[in-house]
Amino acid sequence: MATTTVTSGPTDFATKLSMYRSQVALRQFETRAYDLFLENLVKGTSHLSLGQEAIAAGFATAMKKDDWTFATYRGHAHTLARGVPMTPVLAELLGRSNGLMAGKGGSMHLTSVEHGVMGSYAIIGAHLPIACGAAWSAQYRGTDQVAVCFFGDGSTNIGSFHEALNLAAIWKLPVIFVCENNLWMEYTRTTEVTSVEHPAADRAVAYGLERIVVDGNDADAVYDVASAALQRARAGEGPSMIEAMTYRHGGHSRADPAKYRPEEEVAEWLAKDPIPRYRSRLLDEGATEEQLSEIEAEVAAQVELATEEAKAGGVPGEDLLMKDVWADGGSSWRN
Amino acid sequence: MATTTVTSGPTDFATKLSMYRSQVALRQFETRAYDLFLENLVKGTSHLSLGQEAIAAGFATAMKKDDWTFATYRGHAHTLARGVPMTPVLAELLGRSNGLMAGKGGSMHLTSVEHGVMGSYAIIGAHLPIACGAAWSAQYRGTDQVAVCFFGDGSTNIGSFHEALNLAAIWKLPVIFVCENNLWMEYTRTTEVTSVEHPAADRAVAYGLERIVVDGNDADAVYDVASAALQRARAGEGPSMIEAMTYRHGGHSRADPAKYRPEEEVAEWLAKDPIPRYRSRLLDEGATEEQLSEIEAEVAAQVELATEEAKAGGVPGEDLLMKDVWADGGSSWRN
Amino acid sequence: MAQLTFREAIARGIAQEMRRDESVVFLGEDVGAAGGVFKGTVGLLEEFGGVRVRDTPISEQAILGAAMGAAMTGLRPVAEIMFADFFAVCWDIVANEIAKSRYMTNGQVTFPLVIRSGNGGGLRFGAQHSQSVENWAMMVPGLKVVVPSNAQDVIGLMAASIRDDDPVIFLEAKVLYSTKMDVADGEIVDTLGSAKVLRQGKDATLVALGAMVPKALDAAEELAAAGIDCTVVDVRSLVPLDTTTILREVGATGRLFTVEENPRLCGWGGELASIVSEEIFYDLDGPIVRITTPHIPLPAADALEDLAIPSVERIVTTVTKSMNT
Amino acid sequence: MAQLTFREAIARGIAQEMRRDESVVFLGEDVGAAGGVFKGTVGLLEEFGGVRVRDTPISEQAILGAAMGAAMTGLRPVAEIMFADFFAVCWDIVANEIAKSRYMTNGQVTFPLVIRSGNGGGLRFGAQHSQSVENWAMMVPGLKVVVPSNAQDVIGLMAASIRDDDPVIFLEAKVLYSTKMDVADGEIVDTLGSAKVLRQGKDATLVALGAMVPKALDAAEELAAAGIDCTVVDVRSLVPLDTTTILREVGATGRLFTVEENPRLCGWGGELASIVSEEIFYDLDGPIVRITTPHIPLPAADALEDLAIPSVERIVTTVTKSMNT
Ligand SMILES: Cc1ncc(C[n+]2csc(CCOP(=O)(O)OP(=O)(O)O)c2C)c(N)n1
Ligand SMILES: Cc1ncc(C[n+]2csc(CCOP(=O)(O)OP(=O)(O)O)c2C)c(N)n1
Ligand SMILES: [Mg+2]
Ligand SMILES: [Mg+2]
Repeated sequence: MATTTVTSGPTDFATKLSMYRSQVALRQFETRAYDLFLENLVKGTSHLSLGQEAIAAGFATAMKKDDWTFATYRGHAHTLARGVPMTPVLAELLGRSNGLMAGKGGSMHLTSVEHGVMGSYAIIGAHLPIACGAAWSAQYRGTDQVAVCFFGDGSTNIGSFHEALNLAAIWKLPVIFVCENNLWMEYTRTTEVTSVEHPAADRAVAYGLERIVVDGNDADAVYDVASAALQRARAGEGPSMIEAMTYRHGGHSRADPAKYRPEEEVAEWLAKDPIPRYRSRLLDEGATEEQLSEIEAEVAAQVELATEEAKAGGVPGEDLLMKDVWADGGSSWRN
Repeated sequence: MATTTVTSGPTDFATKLSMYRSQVALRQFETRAYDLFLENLVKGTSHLSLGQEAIAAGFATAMKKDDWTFATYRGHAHTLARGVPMTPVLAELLGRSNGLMAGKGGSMHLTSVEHGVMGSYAIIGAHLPIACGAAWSAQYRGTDQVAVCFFGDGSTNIGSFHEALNLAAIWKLPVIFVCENNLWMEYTRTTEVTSVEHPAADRAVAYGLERIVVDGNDADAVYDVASAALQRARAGEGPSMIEAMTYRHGGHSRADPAKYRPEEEVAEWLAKDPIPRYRSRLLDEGATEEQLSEIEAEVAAQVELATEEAKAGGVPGEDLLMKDVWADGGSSWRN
Repeated sequence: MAQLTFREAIARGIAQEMRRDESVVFLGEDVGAAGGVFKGTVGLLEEFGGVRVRDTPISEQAILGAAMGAAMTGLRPVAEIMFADFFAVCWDIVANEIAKSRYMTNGQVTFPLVIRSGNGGGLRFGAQHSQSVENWAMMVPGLKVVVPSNAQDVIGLMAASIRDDDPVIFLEAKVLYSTKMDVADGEIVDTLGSAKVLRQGKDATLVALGAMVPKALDAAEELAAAGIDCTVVDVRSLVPLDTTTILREVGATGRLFTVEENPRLCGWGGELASIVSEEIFYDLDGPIVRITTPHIPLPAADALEDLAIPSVERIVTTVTKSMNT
Repeated sequence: MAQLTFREAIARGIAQEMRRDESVVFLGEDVGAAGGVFKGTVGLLEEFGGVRVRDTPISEQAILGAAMGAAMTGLRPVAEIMFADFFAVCWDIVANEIAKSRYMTNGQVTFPLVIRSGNGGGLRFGAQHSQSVENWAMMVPGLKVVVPSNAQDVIGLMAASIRDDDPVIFLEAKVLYSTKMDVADGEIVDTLGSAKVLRQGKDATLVALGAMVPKALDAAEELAAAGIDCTVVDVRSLVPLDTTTILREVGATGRLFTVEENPRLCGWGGELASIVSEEIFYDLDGPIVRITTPHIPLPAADALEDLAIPSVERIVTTVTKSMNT
C-alpha cells in the first residue's frame, strides 16, 4: 500500500507486547460496552471501533505523553489507548456520576485532558481546525507537543477539512491528520460520494503534502508511519496527512445491524482482523502463547472490574446539571 | 501557461468586435462609477473589476443566453457583460428606486434573472454550492443550461469551495468554476496564506478535474477555454475549474488606495491591460481605428445617458422597504 | 384511517407531494437506500428513484447550496439536515443566502424549498445532537419555521411547507418519531401560521411547541385535577405566527405560561411574552412565566437530561406555584 | 486624557492586554500589515510582531478553530471575524464547540478567548454585511456577549473580556468606529455584566445597546423637552446580564421601552420583556414596548436603511404615543 514499504514497528519487544495489550483492551472493552448496551445500560448512542484498534494503538504507542489526541464520536479506542482507565469511560457510557465527565458528555465526547485526550467531537470536521489551534499553541510556546487528529473517510468532504489542511500547511503546524478509512460513512459507501478514490491521501497534494496510505490493520505499520510524522512535526517540518485503511466490524452506531455491506466485503476484512494478525506475528517473533494469554486474561479482569465499578456509580443530580458552564464553575447568566 | 496552447478566440470578427465593445463598456462604466463615488453619490461599498474585464467579456460571449452567471460582490462586470443595461446597475449603486433591485441589494448583490445573472454573493464561497444547485436543476430538467461561477483567488481557502467542487464532480454537474486570480485578497497576498501556488488549478486534482490556467487578460484565450468547458458541461461530462490570471488596477473596494502592492507589480500588470492589448490585436487582425473609436464613443454615450437616468431616479420609500421578504410580496410574520 | 408513527408520517407527507409534483426532489445524507438515520424517508428511493432522491456526501453547505440553487431555477427541493445541530455548519446558506436573497433582489428570485431536520433532546445524545434550534431560525427574517407535534400534523404541514413558495425550516422533534396516532387516509394539506387550541380552560393558557405539546397536555390534566383549568395552545408554526389565536386565548384566561424545550435566552417564549405584554397588557391578571430548559448545553446522561428538559412535573409545579401567589 | 476614536480604542484595549500577558495572541484576515479592514488593529503588528499578530487565509472555521484549540492549551487568543454576518460560516465552532465543550467535559477545558467583530448597519453595506447578530450569540448557552457603546467602554470591556476565562463575543457597532471621546490615560479595566444608567428619569425607562445607546440618549433629550422624563440604561453586556440594574430602573419608572438594532423576532428585548413581565409584573404601569428594526433583511440604499433601523425620531414617536394612551 503506497509509501510504507518496510514495516518494522517498535524496536523493543516490550513495546510490541504493550501495543498488543492495548489492542486487546480496546477490543474487550468495546465488546463489553456492546453487551451492556444490549442490557439497556448504555444510554444514548455509541460508536464502536471494533476492527480499527490497530490505528489507535499504533499512534498512542508512538506518541509522547504530552502529545494531544483529538478524536471523533468514535472515540472510545483513542481515549483508552492514551491511558485513560476503563472505569470512568464505561461509567460515562452508563451516564453515571463517576463517569469521565460525570455523565455530562456521554460516549461521543470523551475527554481526559490529564491524558492528552483533548476531546471527542461529534460534528463532522470541527476538530480538524481545533487540532490546528493546539498545534499552533505548541509552536508558539515552543514545546515539542504534537496534535494528532483522527477522523473518518466520509469526513473528508466537509468544508473544515479543507480550511484546516490549508492552515496547517501554511503555518507549518505540528499536527497530524489521520483519516481512518473504513470505507463507509454511516450507511453510504464513501467512494460513491467522493471525487477521488483515497479521500484523504489523493487530496494531500492540494496542501503541498505527501501522499501517505497505510495498512490501518497492522499496528506496526501504523506505528512506523506515526513515528515518522511525529518526528517531522517535532522537527518543525509541518503537518502530515495519513490515510489508514481499515474496517469497522459492526454497524455505524450501536443500533445499526450494518446490513448494507456486502457479505464478501465483511468476510474479507474480518480475515484481516488486526488483533489475531498481530498475535500471530508476535508468536512468530518470539512471544509465547502463555505470555499473550496472560495479557488477554489481565485485560479481561480489568474489564470485569470496570464493569462493576461503573455499574456501582451514582446517578448525577441537579448540582452537576448546573455546574461548569462557566470557568467560575457555575451557569448563571445574570446577577 | 499550462493547458491553453493555441489561442484563437471567436471565429467571426463581429463577435470579436462585440467582445471588445463589452470590455470597453465594463471599463467605462466602472470608471464612471468610481467618479460618482468620489462625488459621494455611490452609497455603501463597491468593488471594481478594472483590469479584469477580459474574463467577464470572454465568458459572457461564449455563454448562451439562458446559461447562468453567479458572481461575487465584485460583480458589476459580470452583470453588464450578460447584457443588463447600464442604467439600472448604476441606479442600484446610487440607491435609487430605478435600481436593478430598487436599491434593496446594492452594489454587492446585483441580480438580473432575466439576463441569467443569478445573483452576486458577498459572503466568500457561498455561491459555489448554490451554482451547483442551478446546475443540478438543469441536469434534472434536461435543459442544456450551464452555471458559471466566478470567484477570487482568496476564496479558494474557504470550506464551501471544497464541498462544492466535490459535489459537482460526483454528480457530474454542468457547472464551471472560474477563479479570477488577481493575486490579492483584500490587502494580503494570496500565496502567503495558501498551500499551493495556483490556488484553484493546483487543487483540481483533488476533485478529479483537469488543471487549467489561462491568461485572464486575453479575452480570446478566455473565450476559448470557456467554450471548451461549456461544451464539456453540455455534453454531460461534468464540471470544469479554470484559473484565470489577472490583476485589479485599483484597490479592493472603493476606499482602498492599494498602497500595499509593490509598484513594479502594478506597472507590470498595467502593461498587460487587457483592453489596449485586445485593441491592438483587433487592429492587427483588420479592424480600423475608426471602427474601434466609434465603439468607444458609443459606449461613452451610453455611460452618459445611464449616469443621467440613474441620477434622476427616485428615492425608495416605505413601500419598497416592506416588500418582497416573502413570495406573496409582503413581509408579515404574523396574522 | 391508519395508525401511523410520526416518522412514517414524514415519508408519507413527502411522498404525497412528490407524486403530485415532478419538481419536488429530495436530498440528504443516507436518505436513499438507508431511508434516513431516523427512518423518516423509508420508501422514497424505491418509489421515486435515485434521480429524485439523492444521497449526498457529508457536506451540509453543498446540500443546502444545491437546494437553494435548484429552488431558484425551477425545482422544489426538500433537503434533510440529519440533526438540527448541524445547521451550524451550513448556517451561512440558510441565514445569509436563502433567507435574504428574495428581499435583496426585490423579489426576482423565489425559494420554494423545505429543510427538514431532527430537532431537540430526550434521546441522551448529548449537547451536539440534542439542541432545539427553533429560535435560530425564528430569529432570521426570511425563514418560515414549522414544528409539528403529531403525525397527522406532520403530513399536512409538510404538504403545506412543500407547496409554500418560501423557504421553510421544518423541525421534527426526534423524541416524537416513535409516537403513533390514527391518521386520516387520502391527501392531507394543512395551513402554515395556524396555531391549534387543544384544550380549553379558564384559568391560564399554556402555549407549547413540538415535543412540549404532549407534556403541556398531560400537565393540564394534572392541573385540572388540582383545580387549575388550563387552555393549551400548540403553536405549530413560529413563522408565520398565529398571534390572533394566541392573543385571544391568553387574553381569555389572563395568564400566559410558555413551555419551551429550547434554552431560555432569546427563546420564542420571550418573543411571545413581549407581544402579549405590549398588545394585551391590560388583559393580564398576573406575571408571564416561561418554563424552559435552563440556559445550559444539554447533558448526555439520562438522569441529567430529564432534569434539564421541562417535565410534566415541572410544568405542574411552576403553574401551581405561580397561580397561587 | 486623550481624544480617541472607537476604532483606536479597540487597538488600545488589545495592546494594553498584549503588553501585560504574553499568552495573548491575535489572528484574523488582513489584521496585520493592513491593520484590519476597519482599522481596529492598527499598530499591533508593529508592536508585537508577526508571531503574535497573524494574518490568516479566508477560512473562518480555521480561524476560530485555531483560537479554540489554542485557548484550551494555554493561550488567550483574540480572533477577528471581519463582519459579524460571517459568524454564519463558522457558527459550528462558536455555538457547538467553543460554547459547549467546557460543560460537556465537566470543566476539564476552559476557553479564555475573545472573538471580536464589526456588527450592525448604518454603512449601507446591504443585507449580508449589516446584521446585528447579538441575539445569535445570546441565544447560545456558554457564550458571553459584550457590546460597548463608546470608546472608553471599549477599552475597559475589551480588557475585561480578554482577562475573562470564558469565551466572549465582542461586538463592535461599525457605525460607531469613527465616533470620538475623551478617554482616561493609563490602564482601563471594566467589569462584564454591569449595565450603566446614563440618564435618570421618572416616567419611563429606555434600555438600549451598542449603536442604539446614543440614539436613545438623544431621544430622551427630545422627550424631556416634551415632558416625558426617561431613564436610559446601556446594557453593555447581554451575557452576563445585569438584571439587578435593569429591573431596578424599570421598576422605578413602571415602563420599559427597548431600543434594538436587531430584527424583531427573538431579540434581546423580548428576553428582557419576559424577565420584567415575570419578575416585576406588578410594578409595571403600562405595556412593554420594543423599538426594533422590522423583521426584514436590511436593505442597502441609504434611504431604505435609514427607514429600517430605529431612529431618534421613531423612538420619540413610539414612546410619546405609548405614554399618552
Ligand atoms: C456535520 C455533520 N454532518 C453529519 C453528521 C452525522 N454523521 C455522524 S458520523 C457520520 C458518518 C461519518 O463517516 P466517516 O467520516 O467515514 O467516519 P466513521 O463513522 O466511518 O468513523 C455522519 C454522516 C455529523 N455528525 N456532523
Ligand atoms: C466568509 C467571508 N470572509 C471574509 C469576507 C471579507 N472579504 C470580502 S472580499 C475578501 C477578499 C477576497 O479575495 P479574492 O477571493 O481573491 O477576491 P477578489 O476580491 O480579489 O476579487 C474578503 C476577505 C467575506 N466577504 N466573507
Ligand atoms: Mg468511515
Ligand atoms: Mg483576489
